[in-house]
Amino acid sequence: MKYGYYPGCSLERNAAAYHQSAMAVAGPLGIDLVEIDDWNCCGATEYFSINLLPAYALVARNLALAQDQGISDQLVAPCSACFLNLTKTDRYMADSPQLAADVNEALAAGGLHYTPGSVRVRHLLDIIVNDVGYDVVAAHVSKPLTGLRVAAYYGCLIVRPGYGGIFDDPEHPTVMDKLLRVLGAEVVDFPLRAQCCGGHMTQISQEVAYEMIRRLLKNAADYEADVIATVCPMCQLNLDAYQANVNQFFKTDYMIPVLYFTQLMGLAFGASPLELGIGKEFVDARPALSKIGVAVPSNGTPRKAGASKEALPMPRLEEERS
Amino acid sequence: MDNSYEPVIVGFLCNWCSYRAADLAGTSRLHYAPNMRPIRVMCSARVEPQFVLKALREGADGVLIAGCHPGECHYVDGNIKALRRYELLKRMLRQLGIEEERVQLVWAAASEGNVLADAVNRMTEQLRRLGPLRWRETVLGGDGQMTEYSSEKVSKEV
Amino acid sequence: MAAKEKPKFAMYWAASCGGCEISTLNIGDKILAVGEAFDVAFWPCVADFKVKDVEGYPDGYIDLCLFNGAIRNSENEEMAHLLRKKSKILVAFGSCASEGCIPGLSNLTTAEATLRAVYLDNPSTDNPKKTLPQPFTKVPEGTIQIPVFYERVKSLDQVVAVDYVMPGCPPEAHQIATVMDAVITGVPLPPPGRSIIGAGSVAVCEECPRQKNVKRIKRFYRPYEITPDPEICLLEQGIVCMGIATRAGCGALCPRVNMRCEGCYGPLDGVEDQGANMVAAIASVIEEGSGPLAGIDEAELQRRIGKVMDTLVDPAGTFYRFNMAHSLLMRARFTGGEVEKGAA
Amino acid sequence: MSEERVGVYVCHCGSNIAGTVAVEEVSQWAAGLPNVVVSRDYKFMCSSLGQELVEKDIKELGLTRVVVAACSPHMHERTFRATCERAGLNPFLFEMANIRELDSWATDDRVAATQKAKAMVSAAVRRVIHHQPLQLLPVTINPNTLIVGGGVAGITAALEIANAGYHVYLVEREPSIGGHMAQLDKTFPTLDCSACILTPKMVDVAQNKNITLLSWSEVEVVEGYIGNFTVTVRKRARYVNEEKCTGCGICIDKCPKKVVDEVFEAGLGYRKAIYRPFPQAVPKYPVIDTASCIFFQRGKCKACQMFCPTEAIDFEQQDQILKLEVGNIVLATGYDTFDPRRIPQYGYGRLANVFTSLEFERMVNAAGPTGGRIVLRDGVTTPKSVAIIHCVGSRDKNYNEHCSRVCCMYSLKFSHLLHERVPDAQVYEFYIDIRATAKRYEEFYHRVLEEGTRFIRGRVAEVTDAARLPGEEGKLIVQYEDTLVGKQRRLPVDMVILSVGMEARRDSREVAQIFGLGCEYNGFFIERHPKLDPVNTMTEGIQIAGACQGPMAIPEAVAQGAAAAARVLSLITQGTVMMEPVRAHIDAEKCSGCRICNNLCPYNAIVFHEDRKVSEVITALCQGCGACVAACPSAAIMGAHFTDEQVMAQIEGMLWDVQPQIAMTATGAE
Amino acid sequence: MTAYATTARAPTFLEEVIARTPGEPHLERCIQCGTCGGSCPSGADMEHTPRGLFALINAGLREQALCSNTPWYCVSCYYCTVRCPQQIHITDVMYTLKRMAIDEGYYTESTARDAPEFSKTFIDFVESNGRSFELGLATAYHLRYRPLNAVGMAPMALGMLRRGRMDLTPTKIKGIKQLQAILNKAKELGGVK
Repeated sequence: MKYGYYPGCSLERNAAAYHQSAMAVAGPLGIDLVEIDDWNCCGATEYFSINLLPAYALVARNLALAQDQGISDQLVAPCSACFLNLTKTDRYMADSPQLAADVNEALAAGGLHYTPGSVRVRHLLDIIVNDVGYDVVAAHVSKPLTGLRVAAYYGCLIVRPGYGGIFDDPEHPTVMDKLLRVLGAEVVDFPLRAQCCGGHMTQISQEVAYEMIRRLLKNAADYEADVIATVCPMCQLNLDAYQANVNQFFKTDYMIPVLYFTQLMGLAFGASPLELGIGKEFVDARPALSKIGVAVPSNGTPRKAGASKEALPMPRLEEERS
Repeated sequence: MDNSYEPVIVGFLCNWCSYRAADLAGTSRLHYAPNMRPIRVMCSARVEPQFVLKALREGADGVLIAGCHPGECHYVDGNIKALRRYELLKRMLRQLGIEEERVQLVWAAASEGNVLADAVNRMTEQLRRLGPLRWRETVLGGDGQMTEYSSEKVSKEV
Repeated sequence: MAAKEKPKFAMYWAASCGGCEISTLNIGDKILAVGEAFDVAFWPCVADFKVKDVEGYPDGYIDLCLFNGAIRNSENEEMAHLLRKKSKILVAFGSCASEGCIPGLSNLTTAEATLRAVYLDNPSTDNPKKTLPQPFTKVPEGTIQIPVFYERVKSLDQVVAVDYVMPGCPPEAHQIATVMDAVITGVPLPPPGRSIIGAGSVAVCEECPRQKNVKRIKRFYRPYEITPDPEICLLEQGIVCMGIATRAGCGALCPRVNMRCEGCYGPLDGVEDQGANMVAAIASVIEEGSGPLAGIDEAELQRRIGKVMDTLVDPAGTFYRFNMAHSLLMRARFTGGEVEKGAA
Repeated sequence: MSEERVGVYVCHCGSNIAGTVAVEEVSQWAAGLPNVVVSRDYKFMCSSLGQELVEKDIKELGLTRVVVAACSPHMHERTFRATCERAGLNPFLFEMANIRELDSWATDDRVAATQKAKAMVSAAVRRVIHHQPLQLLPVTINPNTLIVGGGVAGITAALEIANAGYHVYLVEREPSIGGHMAQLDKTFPTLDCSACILTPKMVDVAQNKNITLLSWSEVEVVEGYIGNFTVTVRKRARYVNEEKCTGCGICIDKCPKKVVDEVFEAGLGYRKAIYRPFPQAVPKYPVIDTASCIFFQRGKCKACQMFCPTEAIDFEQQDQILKLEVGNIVLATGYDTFDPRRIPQYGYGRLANVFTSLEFERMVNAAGPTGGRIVLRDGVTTPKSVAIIHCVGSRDKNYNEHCSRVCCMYSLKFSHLLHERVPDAQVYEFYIDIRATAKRYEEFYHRVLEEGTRFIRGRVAEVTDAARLPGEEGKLIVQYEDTLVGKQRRLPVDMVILSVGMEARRDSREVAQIFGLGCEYNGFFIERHPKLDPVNTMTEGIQIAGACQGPMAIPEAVAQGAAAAARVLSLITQGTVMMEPVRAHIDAEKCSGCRICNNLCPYNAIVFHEDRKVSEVITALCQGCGACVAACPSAAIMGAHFTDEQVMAQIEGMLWDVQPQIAMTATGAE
Repeated sequence: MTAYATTARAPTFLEEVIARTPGEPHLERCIQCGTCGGSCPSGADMEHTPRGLFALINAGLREQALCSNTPWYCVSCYYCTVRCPQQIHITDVMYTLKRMAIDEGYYTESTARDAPEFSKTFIDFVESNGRSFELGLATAYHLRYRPLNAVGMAPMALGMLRRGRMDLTPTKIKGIKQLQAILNKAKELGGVK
């Protein structure tokens, strides 16, 4: 399967590990990621705050490039923020002919034109679980992550607001949980799975940002997660690089490594930690990873109603029903 | 486009859904373009393509056919028959040089006064942009004209 | 004692192929009876008359005038007015005169495009100077005038009042014979005013021997695409047979030989537009869209139905093969540069 | 040129029309239209004076056609037809132009409105000239009635009709009648015990000679029309012989298989594989749920059969298909409660101590799974703090836009019951608006306020078990904005109750199709008129009652049940109804037997005569949609009151002002 | 609101905000339920909850609304947007308010006055390189606006460098001229500078 690939600024450097591991797993899974030539920044969450039309134009240039370079009608973005901006621009241009016209007038200044809908933007997680599928992934697992307690952390923009079409529940996503289970990991309940990592608040109000990060770390710790798995460079940065600051700020001592889901896939596929960029994280992942293969009995807080004799039945969830 | 031009739309409304939707739009005082002139039929399936052509020839700039949503037709599936005819008629009108916007089929349930009002507004806007049809004058008119054909005029196009 | 004056007969040929004339001669020896019964006052195709002769006649001099051919140019129209003036009974004879027929199909394009096709674009035409017929041409001797080519083809009744219409392309010889008999033997004709003579009052299906069942059409076929079952209604097999919307009188000639009815006898009483009625009729019996509808995806349904309709190539040309000039819209509309689109 | 003498009457409707349309101008202009002999405008045409005006003109001026330009024909067509009839003019020689709903009320552009009014009047005038005198078709009413749904609305309707001495078939999908009301504990605001007031009525149904109760049954097909419906009902196999069963209940005690009762106990309690939803069930006969019955699943057990004293258990029993002949139908199919699993952030299904309001009703019910004890999911712990969340799945465009109308009140009731049963518990009500809009509701609200419930204005954002702050561990944390303070807050509680709203039945659209009804966007059935005809439907002979028409509380449902019954009774006592003569007719002379029309009739009213090779419309079955009329390629089918001539003339009239009406074919005038 | 509900009077502040937001944000629908305020991850630290802010807008209290730190504390998590029972595009409205605050110079009053500076610094790099440049961003922004923090942030920056997670020099895209042409045209069209 051939896809256009939009790494986004983060994956060039600060999230290079994400890029490396993505490539490392893409190969075996038959995902051919072809980077679009000369792409530019998506504007993150900043550009829309300053100036509307240029913000759309900035993103639209990438869409236009993807469209013209004709690698594939699908464009994969591993970064949730990029994913949002690309899908949002495409969607809004489609919904508002006026906006489409303006953006295209701007693009014309650079000799480009983008027809809304001509490129379908997808998140890396989406294509791995939906285009490749759990079975194929399972087939590649040579070193199951047995015993590794992982908190699947989705963050916001991959599931909300769903401009690119909803591929998982915006409030309680589960696809990464399934994926990690396929890898053999023990996926812990993680109620805050889709809560915000603080985004750019680290730059604006550290108090606010640190509190958001703390909540997530606490929740992961409560469920005794060895590792937090992420799908977004921003989430990784905030939870990982700022973990020390948070500890300092709240007098806590969290030491939870934050890895990209692709890194965990790579490990399960038997790739070497090095080629997966493991070691670039601030909170050392090695102690946690040393557990792999060693089944540690869980004593994490159970979250189901005690099945005592008097106990009242629990309402069943969709998945249990089917 | 001459702004003084106001399109005239002949609307065929089915008795059970769309006509009641129009009634509801009125009772709830939804103001919409006064350009649609309503004709009540029992079901959108009663609307003959003949009626549409007749309206267009007699000077309508557009024709709106409104019925119940598929699955909600008072006569089970009359609206599906209307839809089938509309799809074929549309293709024939294309050949006769009539823009697609001039003949439209919409679904409006009895509770959807706003849907009907919006449809009329939308269509009125589209027809404003398209300009008048005025079939007799612009298409048939000038009976027995003595036009001369200048070979230059034609050869230029050749 | 003067011999009783024979009634006067005229037959004129405007924009048409001449088939009507041949069909008239096809009535066989009855033609002699016609000769017996009438004095021919004007019949360019069989005897040498000049327009001057006709202009010389007193008004209403001609008792029966069969006018075939459509009104394509100014000459056709002038003759129509002249013959109307000079005739007691004016019959729009054949499909061209009564509804425009094949010439009428040019109403799906512009006069200009028609001329261009004939004088410029036609591969067998050698016209380096790109000369086109001009109504008025100056020559040393003065100005030469030829008929003006009209923008659209009209039926006879669109330029003069018509007493009777005799449909068909051409009218079947036996039909002509019966009408002639009637006229000669003085059987009273129906009240004049575009009344139909020499044809049936029900659709072709009445005369068609094929087995007719409840209709559920999956898709349409052009005649060359399938070999139809010779026993079963062609329409049921997806062939766009116009028989259901066409006046009988021909004896269902085409369907009898596995060919779809093309509709030359025109629409039935009470039908204003043959094509529109075909649309209504056959679109209604498409299979697509039957079945449970609750919670159906409306756009998807419309798309599926549309796909079936796409298999019906050139609806206008098919439904209006003979009736275009006499249909409700009468011709296609051109807002510029759409000639190709229009000319199906 | 036609000889008809037309009278035109333009109504002011006070200022409703005259406010936007220049009515005098329209009527003066109409006077100049061909065939119009008189044209008047009047304040209220529908008033007796207005009608007398018309009658007088018909008699004195010899009008042969009448046009009234006023409101919607759905409003007053019948009125003016009657007017014409009184003056000796066939009622169908009348036409109405709707210049109110479709004109004066839909715009404020006086010029455009007046022009549109003229168009509609000229259209009506040209049309009415082509009208033909028609006679209404009398239809005799079968005195039997079908009632679908045995909730409180259906029960009420059934008893009203049966007590009037007519026969009723009451079809109920579940094993017992009673509906949602039977599940409730107390009813607001009076706090009577729901079961105590309902069961007597249920017993009346069981004992009433005029009622045939078909429980555990569903309607599959409805054919025919008002007065003469044929209804196909599937009576599902109970596997219990109703002749022999005494309802002693031994089989239930002996049944070894216990399953969660998703229906009556709302998933909070258990029942056996052979069961009776609740002790006072009507009918008293149990049913075997084959999906969980050990015998049906594994082929052995038969405990029930072994212990049944009357050998009533019959594993061989088959579904029965019944054909019922009825004249009227009342639909009282009720509602479904919103499934809060659709709002994951409220945690229902994931967080043990989040309950739905229906679960709570069962919990507080003395006959319920906990015998009325208010406890957490563990079945023992009594909650010390309870949050009740309003508008769950209601007033929310993502789920149901409508307000479910009952949640506010039952939530208040819950507060009261909590205070009563767990005096030291702190109760919080999270609301957007408190809607206490009926008799004694507001008073009840005040009472609950005084009982110490804390009301917090703010729609809850999420319920989580992820502790963030000290004191939150092991609790459910409700996160919300206190909108009156303007601050985001977190509140740890032991129990959360979701006040779920009312929705249309999941299968309401399918049901609507079976009975030929319309559905609102949200699936509730559409009434004929929201104000003036709330229980009647667009389909003659079919009434709707209760929450299948929209969210409502018990009193309204009961009132509607009775109203529907009154409707039915008036039809039965009339014996016959007159039906619109809008029907299709095939002119055998013109029919070529092409058979295009044969499969177009949804009521199979068109038959083909092989011998004569012509098709024919069975008038009694025809409903007048006109699908066949439009389809007939040789114009052999005539649609009474909607003929081609009439519609074509109407089209010309509508376009009177658009362009000169050049003659398209030359006339005699040379 | 149909195209026919025309009005002569000057637009209210609410109408302005709606007009300056792409698509149909439906802010006029707000029923003040507070779902947004309850859902917002940074809601506890906002001067006004989103709902509160909308009340100010509806009341036409322009200055108070545009001086509020609320939009700047929005982390674009879209919880409010997906949960809003009236389907109001809240996140988009926040972006609009940020732009209005900048255009009308109100943000300098805001307690979050640094935020726009951060955004600006960020896009300065994007506009001159086509890609973002974390080191540059961090240093430029922190040194310029929060020198004290810069010190606190130093160890992290070093850590980033040590782990090869930060470049010392910005990457420039080839088509930077093209990009700038596009952005300039867009600014010209957008009217906002």
